[in-house]
Amino acid sequence: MEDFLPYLAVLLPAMTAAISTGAPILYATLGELVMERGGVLNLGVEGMMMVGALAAFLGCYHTGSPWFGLLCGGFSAMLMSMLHGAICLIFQGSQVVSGLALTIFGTGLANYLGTPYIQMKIQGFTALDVPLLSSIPVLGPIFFQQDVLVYLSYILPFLLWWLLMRTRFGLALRATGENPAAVRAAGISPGAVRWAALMLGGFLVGLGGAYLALASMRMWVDNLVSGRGWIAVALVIFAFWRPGRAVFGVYLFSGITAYLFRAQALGVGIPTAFLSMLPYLMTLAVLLASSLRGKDSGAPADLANNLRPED
Amino acid sequence: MEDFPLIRLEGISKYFGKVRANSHIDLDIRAGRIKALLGENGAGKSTLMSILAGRLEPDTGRISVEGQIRRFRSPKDAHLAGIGMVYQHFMLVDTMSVAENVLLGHEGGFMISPAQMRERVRKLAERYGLAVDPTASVGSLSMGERQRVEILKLLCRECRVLIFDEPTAVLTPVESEQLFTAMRRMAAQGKAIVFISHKLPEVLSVADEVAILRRGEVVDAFERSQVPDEAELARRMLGRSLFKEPGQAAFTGETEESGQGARDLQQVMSELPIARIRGWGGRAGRGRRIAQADSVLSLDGLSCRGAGTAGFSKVSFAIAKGQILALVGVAGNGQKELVEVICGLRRPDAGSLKLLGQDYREFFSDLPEQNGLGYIPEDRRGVASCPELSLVDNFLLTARKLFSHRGLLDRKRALRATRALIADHNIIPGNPQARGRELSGGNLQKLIVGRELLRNPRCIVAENPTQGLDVAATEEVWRRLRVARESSGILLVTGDIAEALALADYIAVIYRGKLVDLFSAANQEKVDQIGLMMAGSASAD
Amino acid sequence: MMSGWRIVSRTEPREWGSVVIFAAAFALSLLICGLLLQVQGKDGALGVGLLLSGGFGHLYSYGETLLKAIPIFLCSLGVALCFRLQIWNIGAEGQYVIGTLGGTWFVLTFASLPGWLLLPGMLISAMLAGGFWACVSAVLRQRFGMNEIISTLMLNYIGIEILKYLIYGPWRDPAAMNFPVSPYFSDSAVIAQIWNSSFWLDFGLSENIVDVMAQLCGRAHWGILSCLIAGCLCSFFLQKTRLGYEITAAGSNAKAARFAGIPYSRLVILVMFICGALAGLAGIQECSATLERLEPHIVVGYGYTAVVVAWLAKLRTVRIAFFAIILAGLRVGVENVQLELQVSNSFANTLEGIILITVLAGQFFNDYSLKRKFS
Amino acid sequence: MFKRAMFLVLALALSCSAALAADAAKEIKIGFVYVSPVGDAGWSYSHDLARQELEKHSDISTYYMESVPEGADSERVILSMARKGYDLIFTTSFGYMDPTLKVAKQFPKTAFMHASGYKTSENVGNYFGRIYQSRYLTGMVAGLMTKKNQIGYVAAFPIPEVVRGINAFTLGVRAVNPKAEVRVVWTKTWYDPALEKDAAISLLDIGVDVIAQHQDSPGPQEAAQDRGAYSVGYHSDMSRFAPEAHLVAAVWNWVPFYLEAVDQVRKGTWQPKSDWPGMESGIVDISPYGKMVPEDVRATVDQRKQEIVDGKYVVFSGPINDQSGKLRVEPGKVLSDQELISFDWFVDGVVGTMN
Repeated sequence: MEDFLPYLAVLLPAMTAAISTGAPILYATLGELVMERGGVLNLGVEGMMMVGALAAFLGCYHTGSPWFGLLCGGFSAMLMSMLHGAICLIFQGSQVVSGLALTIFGTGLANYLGTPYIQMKIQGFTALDVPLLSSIPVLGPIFFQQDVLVYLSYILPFLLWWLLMRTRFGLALRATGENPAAVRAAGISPGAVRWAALMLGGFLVGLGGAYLALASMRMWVDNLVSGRGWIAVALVIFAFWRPGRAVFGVYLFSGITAYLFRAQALGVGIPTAFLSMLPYLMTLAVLLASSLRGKDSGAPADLANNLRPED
Repeated sequence: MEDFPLIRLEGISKYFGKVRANSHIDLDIRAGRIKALLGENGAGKSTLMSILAGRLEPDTGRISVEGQIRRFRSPKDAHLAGIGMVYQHFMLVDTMSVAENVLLGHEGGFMISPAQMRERVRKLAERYGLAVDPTASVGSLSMGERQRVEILKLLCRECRVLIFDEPTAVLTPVESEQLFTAMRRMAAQGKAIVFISHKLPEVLSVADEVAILRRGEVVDAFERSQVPDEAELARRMLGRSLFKEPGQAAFTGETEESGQGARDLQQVMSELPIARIRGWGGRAGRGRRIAQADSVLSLDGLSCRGAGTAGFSKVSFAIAKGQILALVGVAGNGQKELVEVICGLRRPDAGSLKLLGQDYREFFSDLPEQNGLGYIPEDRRGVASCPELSLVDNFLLTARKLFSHRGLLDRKRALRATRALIADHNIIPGNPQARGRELSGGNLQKLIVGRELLRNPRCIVAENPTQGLDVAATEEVWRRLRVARESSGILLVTGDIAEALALADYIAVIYRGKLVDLFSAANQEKVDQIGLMMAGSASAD
Repeated sequence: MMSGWRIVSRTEPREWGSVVIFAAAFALSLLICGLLLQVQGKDGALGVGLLLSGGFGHLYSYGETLLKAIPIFLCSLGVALCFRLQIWNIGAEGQYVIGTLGGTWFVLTFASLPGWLLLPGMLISAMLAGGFWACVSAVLRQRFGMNEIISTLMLNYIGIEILKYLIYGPWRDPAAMNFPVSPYFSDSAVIAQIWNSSFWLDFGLSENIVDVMAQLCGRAHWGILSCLIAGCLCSFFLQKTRLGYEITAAGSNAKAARFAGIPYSRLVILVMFICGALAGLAGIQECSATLERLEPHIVVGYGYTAVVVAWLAKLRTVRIAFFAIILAGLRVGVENVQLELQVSNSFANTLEGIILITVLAGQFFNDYSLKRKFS
Repeated sequence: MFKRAMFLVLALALSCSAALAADAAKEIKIGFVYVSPVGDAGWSYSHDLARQELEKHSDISTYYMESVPEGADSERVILSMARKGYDLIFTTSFGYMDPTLKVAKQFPKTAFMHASGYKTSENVGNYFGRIYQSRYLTGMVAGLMTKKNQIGYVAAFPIPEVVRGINAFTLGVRAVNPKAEVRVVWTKTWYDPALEKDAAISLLDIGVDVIAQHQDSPGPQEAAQDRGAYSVGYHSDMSRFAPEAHLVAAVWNWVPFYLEAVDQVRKGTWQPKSDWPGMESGIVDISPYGKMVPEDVRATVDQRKQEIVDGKYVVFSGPINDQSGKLRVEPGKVLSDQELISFDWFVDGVVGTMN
């Protein structure tokens, strides 16, 4: 441990890796963020990502077009999300347990239907450098020698912010998360808004799953998501429901994980259990810090409450 | 135009389960006129207006706008027909700005620019003289300002019919006047105004037409000009006359101390183990030693910074047994914090607070179950009760310690006590297993008052105890308080001057967390200035 | 939402209707699963049959089902208590793990103690450990206003990492060839199985009765007793005691609780502690009764199942027992399907998910009824 | 009179047992318990290949259960297999050891075989293959092919089996390339393809040019392929995942072993024992070389392979130093099986920690 140079040296590759390993989580986090901003808590992200991943794989496998696969991923997860909607918005089921059910169901279904395809390869998205930007000394390799979906994930947060803050839909969405009664009184159906939020959010989550299948692995393997969905759920709370902070949270998380592997590879003498504990401890620490600074968590006031069907 | 009313309701009926809210109601609403809808709690005013505003669909009957029959499936349909409602509980998003709230749901392009929104709202506000800062977040506004936001929302949609549900409940006299002027201005510009109210004076002052509802039916409708004075209006409203001299109960009979319910209640309470230890009954002195002390509540230079709000500073007054002190002020001037401090829900920063002669730390360290402190909060549904729980459980909320022995809860007795209480206050529905949210505001308040007075508190804090209650319920609550005064001192926090005058021996006016003045209710020229004091223009002496 | 129909909240809940609804939803989900099997060219009807017979069909099914229901029930009981107070504790998993560690620590440190001390000591230290782990989230919530969903979730991960560290590090048993397992618990720390054949044989019971009973009880252990006790205590606590009432009231309206002088924070910490304690108890029992030592494999997601069960049961104790057994039975039964039809294990999750979804949606008809609109 | 009765009974008993024996001869039922899905290219897959071979025999019927969690659940699975009257049950993960023994006690007539453990009983044998021999050889290939003398090893869990593999691999590397180092990263997973791929990438980032792995997923192979590095497979020939990267793999071939076991059970000659066959029995081997492996390398490795098969060369023979350079095995000494089974230290040349 006496010379730190190698530990500094791996920072760059660690960041590069963080960007690409963070991308799927980023998609999922932003998706969940949209839904929760609309007042719907969806703990089914894990399952939705699984289904999205499988659909993306199948779409790409049968047509050979990764873009088609991407759409399949998005829309299949949107369907899952609408199932959640059916349970919570129509049948008044608990959002918490419905989400858990969705996770169990989605994971199971994807693995079940995917069994015949295990470890078949596809021509997914591969890294392509952005002409000029990629040649920027330090940042180039980190940010601009990635695949297309990563570049999309750069734009997405800004798009989302614009949607939430600068459009009529965003206005209604935020209001629905805070006070559906006010929205209904304003002549908008909060139910409809929540459906929209679920569909949009679901689609994004699906893209997250699709990324794992199309860009990370470029083949089908079961349990592809293995816990990343849950990380996304946690990160939304971590992000205080703001897209900007979500980006920060995602890259912080994936950055730590990526760096720890490299530290291990360099032979750092700390038990790996502690290293792998670190991201979770960090999450808690950051939350603690912000709550100590008396920050309001910014949770939507009506999160996880169902709309009463009568009146 | 004249032959066609802007809105015509014909044979509207609405049932909730077996409960009849409206039956065969006919009503005309004309442009340029202000119509007052008068009636007791549960008379069906709010239901009727919710139907008109499209929140509820009638079981039978039809609504026609300028002659064509319309069916409102949602508030949106009503909006399209130009009908909007200012609800009693504001339909605002606290975390968003005024401009955002106003433009929420307003038709327009997909994109929005904050700058334009602000500009629009500012113009609108100027046009109708409803001053409010478009950039402020609603959570930081006073009740009066919030109401203006609500009105702006409707005006922004070019509503032709504006419905106000008890608009003055939360306003200062000054703000109320401003509201009335705004109403008249809007009427003058051809809008139709409907407003629901209990307060006879304001009905007389602002309305052009009056319609009276009782038990879901329109029992009377007439021109304002036809009623000379309040007494007459009250007679028409209640079908019986109402005396307004403070100090003496209006109606007796249906609820008396000697009623069967009351006796049952005494019976149950006297059986409680705790009663055996301390002896039940209002007879002061049988309880804890401190019950001897004559000073019930005394504040000296008490200060507390509120969370987010201003809080209050250097408040001093004292209440002795047998006195009622009315703390008059507009909502949000520090009363809430003051009450919370007095009731031990919040720690003061400075000054001394004595309850029943004890320092508050000592007092709250072991709170006497009987002959101690009684608190009647303003927010019945949000704070004083659990809407989802049964009446028994709601009854137990503060009485639970009386009915528990060595940590075990005696539900049987609690049930009997609740039954008795319900009978004593003739609360409807009478089923003790009914859920809290099934009760109307008035009945819920009866339950709460009964529950709080049950322990014969020596110190009572009542926050706007009659807000939103009809005249009968109001009189009932007042009567109970007057009876309670015999054995205790009462701090009455209210925004309603009439209430203060009806009950209080002393009146203190609070503004921006400071006591503006403290004087005897008999002091006439001070009394006349209360309105001004509440609005901050303090009389310097 | 549904034009032409009006959704009306039921004033009085269904009694037997709810059973019918559950049965219908259950049947529907089984139908769907049958179809799913057909998709992969298996006999759906047969599959469903195998599923049910596997879980509830044979004599020996019950013992197994019960065995699996024990931890689910205990965790769910605690979780339900938290939910009653509107505390979204999804950390039963981590509390289960840490509880197990606490118990194991006691057993490994005081292995020499006599049985009548060792066993209770193990259980108690497990409950304390689990309880304190839960209290971390409770304190974070009450003191720093940190959202309990995220803190419990994070603490789940952290707890599991701690387990890994201990089992791969300090607690690794050299006698076990350095495999990641703790030393065996001393016999007095092992929770016995309910049916002790040899004892009853000596007692003079006839061969075949003993055999039948042995099949019936299977591996079910005395932990079942703790379930009964915990269940009874819990419902008594909620219905008969003042604290129980305060929890219900505070859960129904926190503001009212504050107004009524109910010590909300203390209640939060209390319920979280109880939940953690129960989860810990579940963990150590699973560990001591079935594995007889600490292995990394004690973590199988009972904590999350508990959340689902608590919700399906609407937080009612008896229903929790019912659903715990149902879910356990399904998990046992689905193995039968896998074995006989040779389907992949992911079928188990799919099945469970579908059942949850249908039952959840079905509960709608318990609380609401559809009425035709007339105009 | 009494005697006759006795004879009768005896005769009955005999005929019954004879009948039973006949049944057994007719068809033999075999159960397999896998810890992971058979679809993966890993451990369970290698067993399932053998199972499918057995299934081809008309008189053998096989059943398997995949992804059986170790611990309490596995006992139930084994139990239900035993209840269904299978004659021979293979439990193929370390975590199944105690459950297998427990169940075996209740079903003395059934034969159980537990892989990768160390306990036996009246009707439980344990077995494993000396895969470390293959590891050693693949290590030699890696050592000869690396240019940067930095080799990455993506390892699952720090248990003796994995440690043994790493050590053998490293000895192989050092045998042909004393300057080379083997860097170990623990994933604490048997099967999380994306994560294991990331782990491999992180090794590549710090400058290794050959990736070896001990997981069931092809994730690390993928990584090597993407980065144009070399990779060494495990369990089965993984070349299909990384055609350009895959140098060679240490592979299992359970078929002969399982056939023999079944045969013994059929004949009734099966005996529970600790069986740890090596390369000579063909149970472990190395896959065909990748096309990028030059002739001379193949030659040296093949030669050493032959020595191992002939028993002329023993992998863990002294002198062996550990990481700290301390001499652990005297020259001329070899590590006993006991020591191999409970390996908990790294040989010299490994960079990494034990947990």
